[in-house]
Amino acid sequence: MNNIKTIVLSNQEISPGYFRMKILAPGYNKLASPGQFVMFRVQRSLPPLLRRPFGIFRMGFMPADCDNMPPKEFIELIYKVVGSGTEIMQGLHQGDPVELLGPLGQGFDLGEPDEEKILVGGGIGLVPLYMLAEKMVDNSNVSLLMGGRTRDDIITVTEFERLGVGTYVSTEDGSLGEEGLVTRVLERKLEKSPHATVFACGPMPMIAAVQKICLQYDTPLQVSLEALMACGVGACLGCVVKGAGHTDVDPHYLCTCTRGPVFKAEELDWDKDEMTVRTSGGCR
Amino acid sequence: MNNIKTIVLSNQEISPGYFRMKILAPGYNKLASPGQFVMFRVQRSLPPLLRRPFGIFRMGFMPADCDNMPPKEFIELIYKVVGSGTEIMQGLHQGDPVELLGPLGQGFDLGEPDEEKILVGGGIGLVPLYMLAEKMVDNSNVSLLMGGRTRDDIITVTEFERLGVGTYVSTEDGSLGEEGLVTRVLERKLEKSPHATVFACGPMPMIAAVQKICLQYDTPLQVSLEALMACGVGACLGCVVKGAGHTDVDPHYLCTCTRGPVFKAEELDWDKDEMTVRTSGGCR
Amino acid sequence: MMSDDKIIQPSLAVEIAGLKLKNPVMPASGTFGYGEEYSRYLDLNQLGAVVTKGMSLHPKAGNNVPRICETVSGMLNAIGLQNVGVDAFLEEKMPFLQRYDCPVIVNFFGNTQDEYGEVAARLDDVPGVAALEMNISCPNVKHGGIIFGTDPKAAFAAISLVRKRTSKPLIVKLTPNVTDIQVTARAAEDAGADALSLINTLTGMAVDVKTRKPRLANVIGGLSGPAIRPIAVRLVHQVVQAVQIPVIGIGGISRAMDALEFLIVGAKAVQVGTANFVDPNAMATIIRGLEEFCRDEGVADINDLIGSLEL
Amino acid sequence: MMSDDKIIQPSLAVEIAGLKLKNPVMPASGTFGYGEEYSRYLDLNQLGAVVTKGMSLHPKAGNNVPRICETVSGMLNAIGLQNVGVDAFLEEKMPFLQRYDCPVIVNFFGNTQDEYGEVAARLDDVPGVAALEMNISCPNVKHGGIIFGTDPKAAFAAISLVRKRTSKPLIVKLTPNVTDIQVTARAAEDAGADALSLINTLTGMAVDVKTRKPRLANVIGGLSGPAIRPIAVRLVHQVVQAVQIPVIGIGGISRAMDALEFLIVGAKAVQVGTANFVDPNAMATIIRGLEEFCRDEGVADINDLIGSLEL
Ligand SMILES: Cc1cc2nc3c(=O)[nH]c(=O)nc-3n(C[C@H](O)[C@H](O)[C@H](O)COP(=O)(O)OP(=O)(O)OC[C@H]3O[C@@H](n4cnc5c(N)ncnc54)[C@H](O)[C@@H]3O)c2cc1C
Ligand SMILES: Cc1cc2nc3c(=O)[nH]c(=O)nc-3n(C[C@H](O)[C@H](O)[C@H](O)COP(=O)(O)OP(=O)(O)OC[C@H]3O[C@@H](n4cnc5c(N)ncnc54)[C@H](O)[C@@H]3O)c2cc1C
Ligand SMILES: Cc1cc2nc3c(=O)[nH]c(=O)nc-3n(C[C@H](O)[C@H](O)[C@H](O)COP(=O)(O)O)c2cc1C
Ligand SMILES: Cc1cc2nc3c(=O)[nH]c(=O)nc-3n(C[C@H](O)[C@H](O)[C@H](O)COP(=O)(O)O)c2cc1C
Ligand code: FES
Ligand code: FES
Repeated sequence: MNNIKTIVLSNQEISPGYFRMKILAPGYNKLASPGQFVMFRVQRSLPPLLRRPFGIFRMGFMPADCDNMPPKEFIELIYKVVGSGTEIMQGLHQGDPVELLGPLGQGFDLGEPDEEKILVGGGIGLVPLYMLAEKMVDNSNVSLLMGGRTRDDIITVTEFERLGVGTYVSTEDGSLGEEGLVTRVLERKLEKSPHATVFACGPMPMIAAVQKICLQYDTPLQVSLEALMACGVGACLGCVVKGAGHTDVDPHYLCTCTRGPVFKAEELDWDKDEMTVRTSGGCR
Repeated sequence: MNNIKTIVLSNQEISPGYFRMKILAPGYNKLASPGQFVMFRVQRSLPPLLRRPFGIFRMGFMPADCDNMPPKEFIELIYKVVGSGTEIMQGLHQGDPVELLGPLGQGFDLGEPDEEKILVGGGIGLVPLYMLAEKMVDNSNVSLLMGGRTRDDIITVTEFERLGVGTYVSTEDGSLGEEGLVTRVLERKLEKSPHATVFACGPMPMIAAVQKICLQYDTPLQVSLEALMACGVGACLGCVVKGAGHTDVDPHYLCTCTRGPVFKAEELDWDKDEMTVRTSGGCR
Repeated sequence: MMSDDKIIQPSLAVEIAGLKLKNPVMPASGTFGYGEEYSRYLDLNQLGAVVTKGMSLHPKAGNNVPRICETVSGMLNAIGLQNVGVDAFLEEKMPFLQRYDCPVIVNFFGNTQDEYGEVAARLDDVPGVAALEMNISCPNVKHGGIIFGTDPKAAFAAISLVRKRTSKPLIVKLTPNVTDIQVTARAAEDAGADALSLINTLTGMAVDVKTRKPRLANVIGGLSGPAIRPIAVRLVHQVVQAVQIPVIGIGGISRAMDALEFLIVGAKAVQVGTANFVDPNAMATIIRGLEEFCRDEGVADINDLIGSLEL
Repeated sequence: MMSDDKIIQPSLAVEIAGLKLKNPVMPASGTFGYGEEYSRYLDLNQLGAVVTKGMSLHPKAGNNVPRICETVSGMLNAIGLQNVGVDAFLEEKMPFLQRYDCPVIVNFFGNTQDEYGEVAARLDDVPGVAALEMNISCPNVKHGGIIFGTDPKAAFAAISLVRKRTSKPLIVKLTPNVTDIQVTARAAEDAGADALSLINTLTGMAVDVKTRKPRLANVIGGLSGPAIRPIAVRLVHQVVQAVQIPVIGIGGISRAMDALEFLIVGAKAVQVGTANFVDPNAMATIIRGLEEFCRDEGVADINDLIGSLEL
């Protein structure tokens, strides 16, 4: 875990409103595990004041520029433009200075080899699942159920396929893949593979629905959550979610940044639908 | 007077720390007169919150792109990077959106034709004098006394020469022209031309010294002043200077933005040296 | 929404203390001069109202310079309430405003209770003056310079007196620099205010670390601009709950979104201050933005938004 | 300056209530966890002191979410003083801090006078606890939830009690949400505080205009960050003039320049809050910046800067 001042290597729109940013990130390949995140800062700029949390989509090494130089390490973020911070991010160019705090948080538990793995991604929620798939695909049967509102929200599925992941796409408007919610696909899938483990990331209503289904099939579930974060390191206590056993009289909160962002379903309190991140759009 | 949303045409460093920015500015050639200024805003960015005042260095028309189009009108600013706003300005590129409120304020009184005119510019204070020279050079003998701390502060003198203005350069460290203060050059000049009119713009100590000299030689003087400005249009009353006859008991303030920035020396209160703009550097 | 439900032209009109406004947007006193200064950039007839620079019985020269200073997302000012005085205002400034079809709200202040009363009286029968806005963030020279607005008793007394001397709608403008604004708000209501406006600036200070001098000649000034908005929204929320009379929200508004925060917590109208300096067209843009928001959200009448906060 | 006058290594050491600090920079409570959270990013031994998250007698779960929200150049928080409780702190968190050569200041609070006293007592003989910082911005449950810090009498009583129960240097942390901070400051001094720290957050609020809900579950939260700095500088300036005891300046500090404003108006030290979130290295950069400033300006001892404001 580190705070590094670094630079953008590339930043491209990959689907309307979705951008993919490659950042020079020495040390990450050794440190980061699937499901972890970074706190990203556009240097010197204010607003935004606070850093923004982003999952790590992928990491790797760039070919060295010349023989004597070590290859350059990078990470890739994929982000959706939703507010003031991501609006500024989309304007960044190669060479622009940025800061990364990370890798942060607890990632996915990879589970047992050979066990079947089902990844469920909703829109931008797909991001943390790619590195997870990379790690698991060698010794497990991995499939990805990818959902979105329209085909614009279906991103990087080909890359999962290239890994050897079986993919199923659904969109709410039917503009790509099956028409409907990804959770319907999940139900069908679990009918056939009740002993799989599910890994889900996406909007809160999707995650809540996935949890209900997994409970019903008694399938182990890990979810990656979003929360408003100020520090990302457990210092501000701003990012909590309700843990299992939470009641109003005896509240029980867990920091998403240090205990998560990935939780086992049983660690969380699923009674309340307030568990949603009330996102903002407008805190200029 | 207008508020226009427009774009940068070019932005280049012309001497260390000094930039010249060309901006598309429909209407300015008809409206603006020498000594007027604009309130400049880097669009959508915050900070800086407030607009920044800048004199108009020059205006003109760019050759039309094609036959049916009217030629493009532009203005040029020259600015010195001193703080948060000008730091952002130096990063602007061709095509970047900006806003101009202007032309604002009272410019120079051109005086009588044939009368000798002496322009005194200190560093960036040179800016409003160029358009003034342009207007006067046809029917008056115009000379420019240009001073700065080092040769880096001596800008655009060649352009004045090209107009037919006689120029005298002095620097405090002797790195260009005569070594010493520009006011010494002015004294020598006034010995020879006591009936000239003087037009001065520069740092406050320079202006104060010029005023003393002109008083001594009984030479008419117009000065262009700087003041901290919020609105530029007379609404905030933030930009006042002490007018002639000002006393603590009976204060008399004039708005620099509407009654100035150019004042005749006799309109102002020269007793107090507090008349300086306490500039900032740090109001991030 | 179904397409035949579509709101073509949402109504933005609001009413404050009997005053009918085309829309809830007006300038904040001291940031719009006497109206004339901005009339080249903005059609005053678009505005809900015009609010003038604060007026006193006698002309006031204001403070020494520097009077302003930019801060992070805000600015400090210590103008010192410079103004031409109520008589010159009526003679030189009011005729210009009377040409417009836009209610004129005259902001005023005094250093004593009697001065407050006297200015109000002089404005009472002036045609075109739609309402008075009484600025109580002014030092009470009779009582050791304590600000009227921070002392509920002094505020009550001054407002009661003014109430007697004017038949115009009386808006009292509150200062945020108090422990409990609900107390001042209730005092103002009890004294006969028809409406409240808030907030005035928060007191602040900045130092030039190189010269070790305050950045303002007056040392302390008033903080305004986007930086203070969360404080202003909180105070308006609290005042709305404390009084029956309408409230006008002020503080850091520069976009329609910002204005909406105030309306949703219960302000009947808003004033735009510092944002005018940044963009002379800010109020027109805000008005358009409110209209758009209502249209997008299916709100036929902006009054339906006012106080719609869900707790 | 002549070259042989050149200051090679300016002294940044300051003393507050008998406490010797390497330099005047420490974190603000609640923005630095229990120290451990940031120890990977910053060598705690560099700091003037460490200040812990606020501690109460019993563990506190904190408020419902959302607890934070970004505002223009600032943020609102309504964490609800979540903490592990003083006993768990001593057992689980303090041992880590004791390993460092850096004074530990423990921030604490209570809902009643007695709770304040009890926490102070438990911390009294703990080795490594260099001083206590008493947060009086806490609702007084015995007196209808009015904040201790907004009621000088309640503050005086609670501080007097705590004073009796601790022999450690006692710093009292003031709330800015008052009409006259000099009154609270004097009450704290009279009650036996050894030093004052200010400001805590300003109360604020933000609304999501789409959902019409407050952005914080608690509706109202505390505003911090660069936006509030001018208000904080003003309050520190006023408090320094009102009391004899040393003052620690807090509010919107993110650069050495910001810290210098507070030192120049008379703060003996500063606390850095929200800026830690933005840059875990902020305090180290500020310390370096202070050193550089002293060197550039020919200041051999930072104490010569403290209170050097020229009026
Ligand atoms: C662990 C984690 C991983 C994430 N990974 C990704 C990712 O890979 N790709 C991606 O596009 N987004 C991701 N998000 C969401 C992303 O952080 C927000 O979309 C982003 O912060 C929005 O910033 P903004 O300034 O554009 O929006 P604004 O609405 O202007 O932001 C205002 C404030 O709200 C916060 N905020 C707004 N939306 C969210 C949100 N959904 N979650 C958390 N904070 C929010 C911002 O951080 C900021 O503090 C992740 C969030 C978390 C917690
Ligand atoms: C009528 C007029 C004409 C000017 N013409 C020019 C010009 O042609 N070229 C040029 O380089 N500069 C000119 N200036 C000065 C220019 O406005 C400032 O240098 C600029 O505002 C600094 O902004 P900043 O954000 O970089 O500095 P900061 O120090 O960060 O600015 C903080 C605040 O102080 C104000 N400020 C700082 N310095 C000055 C100053 N010297 N005068 C007025 N306000 C100041 C800023 O506008 C801003 O509000 C002119 C000023 C005036 C009043
Ligand atoms: C330069 C300036 C001058 C002001 N003068 C007055 C005044 O004369 N009377 C008054 O009641 N308020 C005055 N104010 C306060 C504003 O009306 C308003 O309450 C405050 O600026 C907050 O709004 P804003 O954040 O939108 O600027 C002034 C504010 C500024 C910035
Ligand atoms: C998330 C957060 C939690 C805080 N918790 C506490 C606390 O427990 N006790 C306390 O005295 N102050 C607390 N504060 C207030 C800070 O210590 C500080 O006074 C305030 O944030 C202003 O400083 P800043 O602008 O540098 O952040 C907290 C502030 C924040 C942002
Ligand atoms: S984001 Fe600060 S504790 Fe999790
Ligand atoms: S800058 Fe506002 S009155 Fe001159």
